[in-house]
Amino acid sequence: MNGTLGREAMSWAVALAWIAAVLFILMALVGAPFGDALSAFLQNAFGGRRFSYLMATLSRAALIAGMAVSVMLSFRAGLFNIGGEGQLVAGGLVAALAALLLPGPPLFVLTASILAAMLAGAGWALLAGALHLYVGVPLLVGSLLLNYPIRYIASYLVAHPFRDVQSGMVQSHLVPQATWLPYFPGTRLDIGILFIIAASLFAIVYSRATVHGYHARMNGLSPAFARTVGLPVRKLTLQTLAMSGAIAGLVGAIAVFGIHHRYIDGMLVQPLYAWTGIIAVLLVGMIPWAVPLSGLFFAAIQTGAAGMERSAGVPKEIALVMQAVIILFVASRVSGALVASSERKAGAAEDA
Amino acid sequence: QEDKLFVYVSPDPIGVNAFLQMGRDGIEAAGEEYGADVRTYESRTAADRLENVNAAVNEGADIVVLLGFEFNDIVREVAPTAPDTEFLIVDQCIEDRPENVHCAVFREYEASYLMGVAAGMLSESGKVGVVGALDIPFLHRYTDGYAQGVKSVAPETTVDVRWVGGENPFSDPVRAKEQAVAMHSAGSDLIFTATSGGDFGVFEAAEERDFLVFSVDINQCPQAPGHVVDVTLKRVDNAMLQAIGAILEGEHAMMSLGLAEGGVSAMALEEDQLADSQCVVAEHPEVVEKMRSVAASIIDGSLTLEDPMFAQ
Amino acid sequence: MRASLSGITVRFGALTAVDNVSLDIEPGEIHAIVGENGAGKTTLMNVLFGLVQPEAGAISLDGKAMRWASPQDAIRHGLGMVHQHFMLQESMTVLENIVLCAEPVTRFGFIDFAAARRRLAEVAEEHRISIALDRPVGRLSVGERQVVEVLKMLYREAEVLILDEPTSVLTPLEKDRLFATLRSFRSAGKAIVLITHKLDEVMELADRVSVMRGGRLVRSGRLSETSKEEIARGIIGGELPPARQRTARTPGEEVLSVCDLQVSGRGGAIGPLSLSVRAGEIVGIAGVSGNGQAELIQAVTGLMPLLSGEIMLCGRPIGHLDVEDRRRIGMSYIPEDRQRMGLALGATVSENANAGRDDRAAYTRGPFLNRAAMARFARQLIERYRIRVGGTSAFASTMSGGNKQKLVVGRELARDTPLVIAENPTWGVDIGAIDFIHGELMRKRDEGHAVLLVSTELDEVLALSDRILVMYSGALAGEVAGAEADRERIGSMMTSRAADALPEVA
Amino acid sequence: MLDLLFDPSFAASVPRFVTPILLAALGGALCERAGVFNIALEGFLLVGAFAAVFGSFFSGSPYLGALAAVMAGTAMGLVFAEFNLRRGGDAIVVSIAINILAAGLTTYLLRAVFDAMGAFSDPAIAGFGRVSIPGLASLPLIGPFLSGQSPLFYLALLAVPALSFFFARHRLGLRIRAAGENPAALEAGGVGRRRVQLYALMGCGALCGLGGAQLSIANVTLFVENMSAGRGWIAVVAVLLTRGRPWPLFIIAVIFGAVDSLSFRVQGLGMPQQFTDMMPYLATLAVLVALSWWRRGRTANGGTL
Ligand SMILES: Nc1ncnc2c1ncn2[C@@H]1O[C@H](COP(=O)(O)OP(=O)(O)OP(=O)(O)O)[C@@H](O)[C@H]1O
Ligand SMILES: Nc1ncnc2c1ncn2[C@@H]1O[C@H](COP(=O)(O)OP(=O)(O)OP(=O)(O)O)[C@@H](O)[C@H]1O
Ligand SMILES: [Mg+2]
Ligand SMILES: [Mg+2]
Repeated sequence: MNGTLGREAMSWAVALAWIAAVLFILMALVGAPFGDALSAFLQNAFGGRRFSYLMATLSRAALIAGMAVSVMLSFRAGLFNIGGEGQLVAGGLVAALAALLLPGPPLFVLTASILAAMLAGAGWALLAGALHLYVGVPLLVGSLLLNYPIRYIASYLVAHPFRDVQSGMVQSHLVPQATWLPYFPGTRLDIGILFIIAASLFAIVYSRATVHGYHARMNGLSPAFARTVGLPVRKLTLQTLAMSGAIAGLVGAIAVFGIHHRYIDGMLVQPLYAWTGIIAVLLVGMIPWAVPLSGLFFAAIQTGAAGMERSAGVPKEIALVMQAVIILFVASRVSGALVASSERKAGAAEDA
Repeated sequence: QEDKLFVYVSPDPIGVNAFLQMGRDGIEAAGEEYGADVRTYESRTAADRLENVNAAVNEGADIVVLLGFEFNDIVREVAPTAPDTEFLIVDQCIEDRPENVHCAVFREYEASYLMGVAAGMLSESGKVGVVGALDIPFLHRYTDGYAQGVKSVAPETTVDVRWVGGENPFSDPVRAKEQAVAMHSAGSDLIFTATSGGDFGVFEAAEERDFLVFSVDINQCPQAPGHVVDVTLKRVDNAMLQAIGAILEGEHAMMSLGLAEGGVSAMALEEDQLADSQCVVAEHPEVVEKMRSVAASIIDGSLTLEDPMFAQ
Repeated sequence: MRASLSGITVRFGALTAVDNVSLDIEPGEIHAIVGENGAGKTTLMNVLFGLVQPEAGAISLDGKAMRWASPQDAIRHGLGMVHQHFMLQESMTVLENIVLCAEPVTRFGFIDFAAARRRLAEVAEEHRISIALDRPVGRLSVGERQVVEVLKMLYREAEVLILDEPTSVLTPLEKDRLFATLRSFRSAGKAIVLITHKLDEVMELADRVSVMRGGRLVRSGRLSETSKEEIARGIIGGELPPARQRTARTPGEEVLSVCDLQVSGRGGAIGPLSLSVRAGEIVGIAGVSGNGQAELIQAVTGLMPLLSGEIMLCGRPIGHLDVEDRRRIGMSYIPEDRQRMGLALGATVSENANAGRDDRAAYTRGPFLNRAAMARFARQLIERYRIRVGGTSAFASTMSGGNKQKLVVGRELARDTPLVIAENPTWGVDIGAIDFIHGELMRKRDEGHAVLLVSTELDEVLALSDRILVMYSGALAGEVAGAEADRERIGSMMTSRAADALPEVA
Repeated sequence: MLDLLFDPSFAASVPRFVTPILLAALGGALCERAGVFNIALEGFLLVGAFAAVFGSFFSGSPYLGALAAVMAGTAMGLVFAEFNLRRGGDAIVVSIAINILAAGLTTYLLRAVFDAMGAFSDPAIAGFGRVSIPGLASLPLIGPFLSGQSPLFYLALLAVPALSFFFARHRLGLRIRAAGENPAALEAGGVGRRRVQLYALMGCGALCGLGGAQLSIANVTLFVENMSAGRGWIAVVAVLLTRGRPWPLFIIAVIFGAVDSLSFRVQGLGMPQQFTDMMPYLATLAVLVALSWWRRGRTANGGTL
């Protein structure tokens, strides 16, 4: 027992040494001091005056973890839904438009818009599910392809009919200020992260302790088995996709009400929230409780790297390379990822 | 160690974007001039921009220079909470500015209008084109300004407006080139390109298929000698230097820079540089003449142009 | 070539799968290895073939010590293995499958298929095997696939042949053909290892027999020096239970009735066919696999849509219902393919045991799972069916085949439904477990349940059924009462015409 | 209207769109068939594009540029193999990391080697000229599409039947298919799955490298940051769609290229850019739906035969 633990620790150490070596070489090439860069990295991921950088990390982590949780629900059910980006955009777009169009008291508008966003996300996921179940377009392909139309539809809507003309940008008008999510007192972190924590708790409990989650996972492990023992496979598929899409939609709504207060073209696509969510899930082999932490890890890497670029004079391309190297070495260290890929293989075969 | 800190936050990666590069030149010149440390933070996404501005405030910047219209919301949010920091937005302004927010905007459409005038005069096919990176309001300052210029001298000439689009609109020379080729095939003999990283592709198309182009921001005529008629010039560095000076004097600066202020220009208007510019327009004195006279009437106010950015 | 194993020990974690086993495999002999599920037979052979590295022990060929880094080494030295689960590429043709990993190539690595055909023609001629080389394996019957596996070994000129339970999926006719081939190999001087659970086959074919139990070799010797009873005692480690007495019983009302059923099958439509199963009887369906049994069962269980006809369960039409509803009305199903349909191998024993239960309240609390109740139920099954497994939270993938089967049978029979459908329920299961599963099915019948048994194992159908239906080419070829049935008659009903159903296999 | 769509440059432009996608997708097909879930084609293409400019700039020959691209692409394949096959990292995670790595590394090298930011254009970069093959132009209908393209286009065209033949008749092709379909059987035959997958990844890298070369030294002669601009993802979609079969892949790549090229022309008719950008994806979905209906119709008929 001790032996395996020791070996595990050893191989982690080796991986970390590798990462350090690669980064050291890259930094030596541009003459940036390694130590400064490292401390800048940590400082910018977690520090700052009144922890302002930590707040930035948390704000980013909320969105990444939210997407990771959304993806996890699908993946655990064997549904290779990589259309999180489209569902996120659908949610963000609908949240902004609903808040602009709905009359009524702010709390009502906020609640209704968030619900509408979740519905939109769920709807977009269900579209991929319906293509998969009823038309025979494999989920993997269908969900990926559906990312593009919604992105351009959103872009068109905020570029033409709903454009904030005064701003000169491709963006919608600001949503009413009364609907903005408040900041935690004394910080610049909005309370959107509470929604994500709630969604994560829901997902953890759902995956580990509910009958529906159990059935969905059986379906994910072996669809043929699930069919044979009489689980409602289609219903499970659609319900799981809807849940997954609804959480993505929620993340979109939080980006709107918490951070940008409007829909800006590209605001949900360019930061690669959905893709980062996918790697966050795969990194920890879909273990539910670890998924939000993995999201936090990636957020820290990204804010840290951005900060390192700002303050240690390490050019941004090094920051990119650094991110890639860390992901490569860490990902290959995590054994759970193997499980993930074999499950995916089974899922992909089922798509045939 | 200097006692002041200026931070320049770009809205996008600087890369080859001449406009953003000039911003960096400007901040460096200002740092030199006024004895300040300067830093440049590049952003990639909407979230990065917010983070970078917060970081600048957090690092105790005295002046934060924001280039581009992408920063309006952010400034509106952050400026009131950071009374010790002055914000300078270049290229855009917000309403009801707080005391610590300053602006410098350009009227690029005036220069683009001049390109249009030249195109209208030089076109033989009766059809000219313009390609922008992405159909966003800001780029209409180029495309619409150009189109208006064309119409002013050749009402019959049609203007083909197209966009690069795709996954990476601001640096996709392959699509930009393809778009230029398509427009040329559809009959346009002069094409104005405002495609950022895609401009190279348009120049290549011009050389291969032998047509004429206009471009933006800095003198790009040497990129494709004999094919670039003229370029619009945008003096971001000057503007920044002036505005920072004004802020340091305690002004609540709001500058609008067009042809009259020397904020924008065209090679044809630069008498001392035109001859060595390698721009095709130098071989057409009558065009240069006309452009200068139109410019003069814009400067003296007898010709007023509307900002196309706010057109629906 | 003579292969020797000496002092082989293999451990998986705390479990000693093979415990200090020494064995000689002589050329010109067929050496049968028998033993309970999980006795370590497969593991031992995997060691010989280089798939598993032993913790201790040595391998030698013709007296020369060998070490395998991978099966490639073993293959190069003349070993060949037919694995229990086919190692074939379904989308490839027979020829491609045979040459794969031993391709004859021309200059740039392109495969010389013509040369391969010539070689195969010789081999096939020598051992009188033939098969259409250009058909995709995915469209072959299991018997034909077995032929492909055997040809693969021959093509590689294997001198030591290992066959892990090769007959468990074969029809009598196919089995006879395989045995003829194996005899021909024996006369050609090859050394052959045959793992099987069927003692009749051992008696029929083997020259030498080794018995394993709990990882140890309990006895090994010439077949002529032992008897069937003695081998059986060795396997079980005690006395065989007495043969079961069938109690006479008048069947009750109709539980399942199938009327003019038509479904689409692989080679065309199946049916129309009609049958009924009454309470308190076992109806056996015999037939060569691939004659529509699978489609029939899938239609009845709801896994496949009907083209036409109606199915009644407990007096209710169920043709339009989904699997869940049919099961709730009163149907349990032991599927043939336990790896894919019977179990989710990546889930735990407990999760597998509780899937598809109707008495939801017993293992849930509202929308939540009651993990303790689930484990309790799984533990009951483990005890009752004597399943050898690490515990309720072990993964299903770590169980041996026989134990997997017991788990499926246990789960389905625990549901206590009026109708039980069992498809090859003792596939690959040891004699102790076979007896146990048969006993359970009989008990169900005696308790008044209706049992529909589909088996390619004629002996099994004969031993259990009150009535026997024979399927051929998508239709019922005849019906025989269980008491009057005799092997020859049914065998000829399903095989005489079956021969022309498989024209490719000579 | 129609003549506006089908102006003469349309025919000539389709192959330019098709070639990089097709080459990348053929590379992806190798991986797909070998059971490697490689969605890093975007990164492979980008590295190829950079290496092509690098090679061409220093050697003055587009062919050596293409060779450099092949080598760089192969190297990326090796990196993928190291982390996915040897260290056991999840293929998607490795893919995404490699895409990021490619973006970072090319930009960094652009700065380090050429001292250029964002883009590098120089007369010393030798581009592929157009090859005219006698007789090709006069072919009816397809003539205008085929004539006067870069050599890489003809290479890509040849690669389609070549890959098809490779899968059917070559030892490695057969093993690649086995590695993708039933790797356990391959292992039981004594051939390591990983080794086969490694070769597939190297081949994929090489083909993507050529695709990148088409982008940077055939379609244009310059390098711009991120100039693959999503084409690798389109190739990924094409591969998933066709499960890595060369001929269907060719058809999908042509549809993609043609619709993409067409979408430029449609912009000329005044359709908003967002909608023209959507066209290739919608066209693909439409093809998919049609295909599945056609398949369903066929099996329904087959069932009653
Ligand atoms: N890779 C493994 N990891 C853990 N346990 C294993 C592994 N392989 C085999 N076992 C265990 O070792 C024991 C021997 O297995 P083996 O497959 O050799 O039995 P067998 O005699 O072939 O049984 P069967 O008749 O069911 O085929 C079983 O208890 C099995 O669960
Ligand atoms: N990687 C593994 N991890 C855990 N258990 C394994 C592994 N590989 C094989 N086993 C187990 O080892 C045993 C030997 O596998 P084998 O191929 O003989 O199948 P089997 O289950 O014994 O089939 P059957 O009983 O039908 O012959 C099985 O119990 C199998 O589940
Ligand atoms: Mg076994
Ligand atoms: Mg076995």
